[in-house]
Amino acid sequence: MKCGVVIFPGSNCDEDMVQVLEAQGGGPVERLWHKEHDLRGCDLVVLPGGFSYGDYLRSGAIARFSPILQEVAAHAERGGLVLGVCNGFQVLCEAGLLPGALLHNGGQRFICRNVHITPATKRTALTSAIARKVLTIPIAHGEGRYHIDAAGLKRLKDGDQVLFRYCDAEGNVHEEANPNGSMDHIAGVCNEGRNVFGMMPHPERAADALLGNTDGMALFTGLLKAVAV
Amino acid sequence: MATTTIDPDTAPAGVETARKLGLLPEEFERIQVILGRTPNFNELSIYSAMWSEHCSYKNSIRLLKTLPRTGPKLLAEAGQENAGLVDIGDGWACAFKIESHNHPSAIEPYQGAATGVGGINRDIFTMGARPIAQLNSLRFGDIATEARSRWHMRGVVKGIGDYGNAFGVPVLGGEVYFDPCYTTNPLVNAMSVGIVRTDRVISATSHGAGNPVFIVGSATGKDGIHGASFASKDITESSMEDLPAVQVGDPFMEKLLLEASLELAGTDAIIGMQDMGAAGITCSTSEMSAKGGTGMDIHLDRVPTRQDGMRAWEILLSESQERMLVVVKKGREAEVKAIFDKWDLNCVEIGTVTEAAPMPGASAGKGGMLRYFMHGRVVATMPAESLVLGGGAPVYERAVKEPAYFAENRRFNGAEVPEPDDLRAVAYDLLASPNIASKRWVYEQYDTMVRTNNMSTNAPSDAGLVLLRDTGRALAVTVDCNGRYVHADPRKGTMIAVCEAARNIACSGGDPCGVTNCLNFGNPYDPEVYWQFSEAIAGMGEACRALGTPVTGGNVSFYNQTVNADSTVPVFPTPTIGMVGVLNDAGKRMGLGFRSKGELIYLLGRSTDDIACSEYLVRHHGIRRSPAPYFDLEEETRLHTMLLMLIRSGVLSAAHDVSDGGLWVTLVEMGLVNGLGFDIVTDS
Amino acid sequence: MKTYKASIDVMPHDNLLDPQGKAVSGAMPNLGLPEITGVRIGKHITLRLEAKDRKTAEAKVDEACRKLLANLIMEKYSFSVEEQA
Amino acid sequence: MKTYKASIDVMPHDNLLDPQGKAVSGAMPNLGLPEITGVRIGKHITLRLEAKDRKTAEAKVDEACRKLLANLIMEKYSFSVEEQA
Repeated sequence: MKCGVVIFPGSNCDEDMVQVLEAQGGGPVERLWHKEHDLRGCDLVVLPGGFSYGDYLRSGAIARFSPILQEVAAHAERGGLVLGVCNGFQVLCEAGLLPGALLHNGGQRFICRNVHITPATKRTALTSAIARKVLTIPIAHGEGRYHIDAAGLKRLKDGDQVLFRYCDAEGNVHEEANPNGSMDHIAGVCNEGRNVFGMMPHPERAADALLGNTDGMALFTGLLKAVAV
Repeated sequence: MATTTIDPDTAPAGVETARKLGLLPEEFERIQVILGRTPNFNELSIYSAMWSEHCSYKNSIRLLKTLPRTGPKLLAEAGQENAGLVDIGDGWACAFKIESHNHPSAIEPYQGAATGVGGINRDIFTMGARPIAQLNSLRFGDIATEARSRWHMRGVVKGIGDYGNAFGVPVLGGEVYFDPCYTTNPLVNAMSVGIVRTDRVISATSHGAGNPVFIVGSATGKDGIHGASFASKDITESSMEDLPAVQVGDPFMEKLLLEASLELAGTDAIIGMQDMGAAGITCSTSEMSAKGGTGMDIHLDRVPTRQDGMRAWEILLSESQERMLVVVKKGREAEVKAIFDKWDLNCVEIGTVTEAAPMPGASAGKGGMLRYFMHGRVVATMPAESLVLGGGAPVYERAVKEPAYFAENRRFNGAEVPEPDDLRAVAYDLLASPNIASKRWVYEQYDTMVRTNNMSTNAPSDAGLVLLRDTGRALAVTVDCNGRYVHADPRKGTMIAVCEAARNIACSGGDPCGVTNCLNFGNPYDPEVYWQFSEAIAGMGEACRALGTPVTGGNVSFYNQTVNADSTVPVFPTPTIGMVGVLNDAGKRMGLGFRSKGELIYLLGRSTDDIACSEYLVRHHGIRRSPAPYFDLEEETRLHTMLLMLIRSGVLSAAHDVSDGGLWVTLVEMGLVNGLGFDIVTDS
Repeated sequence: MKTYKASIDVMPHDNLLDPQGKAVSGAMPNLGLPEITGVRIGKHITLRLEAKDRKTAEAKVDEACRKLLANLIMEKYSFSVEEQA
Repeated sequence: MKTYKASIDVMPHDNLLDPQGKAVSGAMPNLGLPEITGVRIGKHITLRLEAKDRKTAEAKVDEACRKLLANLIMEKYSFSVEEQA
């Protein structure tokens, strides 16, 4: 059972992800350099947060053409587990490994604060170990407004592929609890094969008692359990 | 040096050209003595850049030297390295510094602030330290009435956010103040804090004749060379046309440069490294050479340029962003090149280190000669030492004169101020004052959580708390200054600024260990401004000595003022204090929020019936002339010691510094964290 | 091989909400220009390329747009190509 | 009054560093399009306006550019105005 974290030029949450995966027993974690063509046998590949290629043109647009992405796509094709967080989610959408796109936030400003999200499905590795209805997880993005056309949204809902929605402290999903104007308040989705996951909130930033928030641990517990089997 | 060329830049230049470049006639004569001949235009523009206020500190260094600059924990004396360096235990050192980008931000707020963040972070990682926290101290005009101030604020905050967020270092603290005096001249002070193993520090030095000199990072363009361009002989409409009005920051390039520099710091393949700030190549080549006592031959035509046909002095003075100068050990070039190739960065050899040899026929400065070549021909040469602060750069004494307002302030009598009838309304109005209200709109545009080391995210504390993961320790960081107090009484106001920073660190459980300062003042040639400056430095020295926190370095920014038709009005004298403290046990940190019903509230320190300089006095009564508030340095130091003792004994559940808005605002802030109220019994 | 210069416009799909455009439209009255409405903001991209003829140049620019410069889920693109003297 | 449609291009000054354009240029080889260079990226803005004639329309668009749409310190602008049927 092996985990790897991809490092693009401009990624800046890569070490945070390595540290949390190792703390949760997923180590030692491979650091996968964007210029290489080798996932070194990793079962779980994580695309971390950050500003790959400076987020220039569109977040994730350029990273998609890194050599390593071809291997990630093949890994996903074979049913291997892939998690994209924030910039990682943007890259997976640009690469077509996940449906939809991430647009500039409705308020035209970068937002970094805790938000509440509620799992919308139990049937994925990522959400399988979540006991609570509401999780407090930080977001930090400028292009996090999820967009998909009507037909795509229907397919997502029919396929039970929405992972999380933004909500208030009690778990109610509505406009005021939606920080960036995402369609259907979506904070994360998975693919039809249910092995590729993308989410804008940062679970790795809510996985340390010393920092006062461990709501994100359950996501890693679920993932690592699925990878171990 | 006989010159037969028709190149105007290497023909002898006169005192008139020197004056256009901002050099005084007596400075021109000094240069002639140093060189033993008349300087050419290239050489004059080099001296004008290196002897500018910004690089030479010529009107401030004499006073700065009176500050306490040594201490048991100091690993590098102030001014020696690019940033202050303090030993924080377990074989780790903390590099930290604060700098200003006020004038560029007044013209183009977004890029001015962004390039300020870029510059201060390079000062940290050029020493091999990884930046782990950023702070900023901002001042604008009255955003309620001034559209211009709103424009400044929106651009500055977005610029700091966009650059810092992409660069990936969390913002751990800061302050924002508003006063009409900053309307046309906002203050944008950026601070960065980094950590490095004590045995892995890179020094900004150069030695070893024959060692190759490299320029790494961005290409060089005609950025920031306005001064010299106006004075050049062949100034034309088109030459002015292609001068970028402003510099553009590239946080993506900075992140690559950071990672490449830290990989380089992991090897022992280099002699020294320095980032390129003001006066770019000129400053880095001369300062590193002077520090090592050696010379350099630099071939300017090998520097990768962004615009074609750049002249020697344009390359020498360019302030293009995201570039470093590296002196590599002979034979280790391939290893260094591989690192920069990995990160897709320029890494070009542009010269070599030369032996120290004094220049014949001149008052030979010690150390080596700088020789700058263009296509094999020497276009400028001078002793490195003659250019630098602490070397040949001039040092001036300025006149002081106590301003009339200082005495007038004393006539203020608090007792005469009528007590408002509706105190409740005043109290709520204070909470809405921009100087006191929540700064959420600002800091939520910054990534405050990247690197998962911010301990204050879910438990706010007076100072930002940075977890040092593998040591179980933490750093407390803060930036503080109340410009209104310093304007009222520069000496006492600056003491208060230093002590407020120390109080914020103590309230968070930290031991203050070092100070960096950003001295934002008006025109040093105005005796009343220089009186403010010298009084402020005196107050800072007194407070730092009392608290045992040496000044490890910083930045001076003069000419912060509003120029009207008939008068020039300086901004409030604003000596922003950046302070770092250490918590040996991260678990012993202290937050500022009430935690549970029934907790007892204590007020430590002496309370006096004193509303001088308060936000209430200025906002509600519109009285802008009053002395600085009550302050006693001796009481203050005892208060800090007691506070830390209480925190470490585990009897406290929260601690918060009483500052702007007084006790009322402090209690409200403590209640807001966990939605708790408070009952206060007064003796009246 | 010849040198061509391409000018490309990448705009959000017409049916897509454009908050930036809406915000700028909203600001027009305070500028004293209430008669300006329906502002939509996208990208203007210029680039140079080497190609043996115009047709190849246009094909290359189209490929660059489809692959990178535009995200077809949310954007449409148009371009013109001129030979550079 | 007539209805006009304006197309505006706002680009960084030529002498100014364009980090975004540089990064996109750098990516072209990864797309298999190394022959594309010198990418520069700015804004393309479209809007509608009411004006009594073309000359007034053009003056209004120019005013909008100078006041809001372009930051004249960093950017240059050009535009075309068409009458809308």
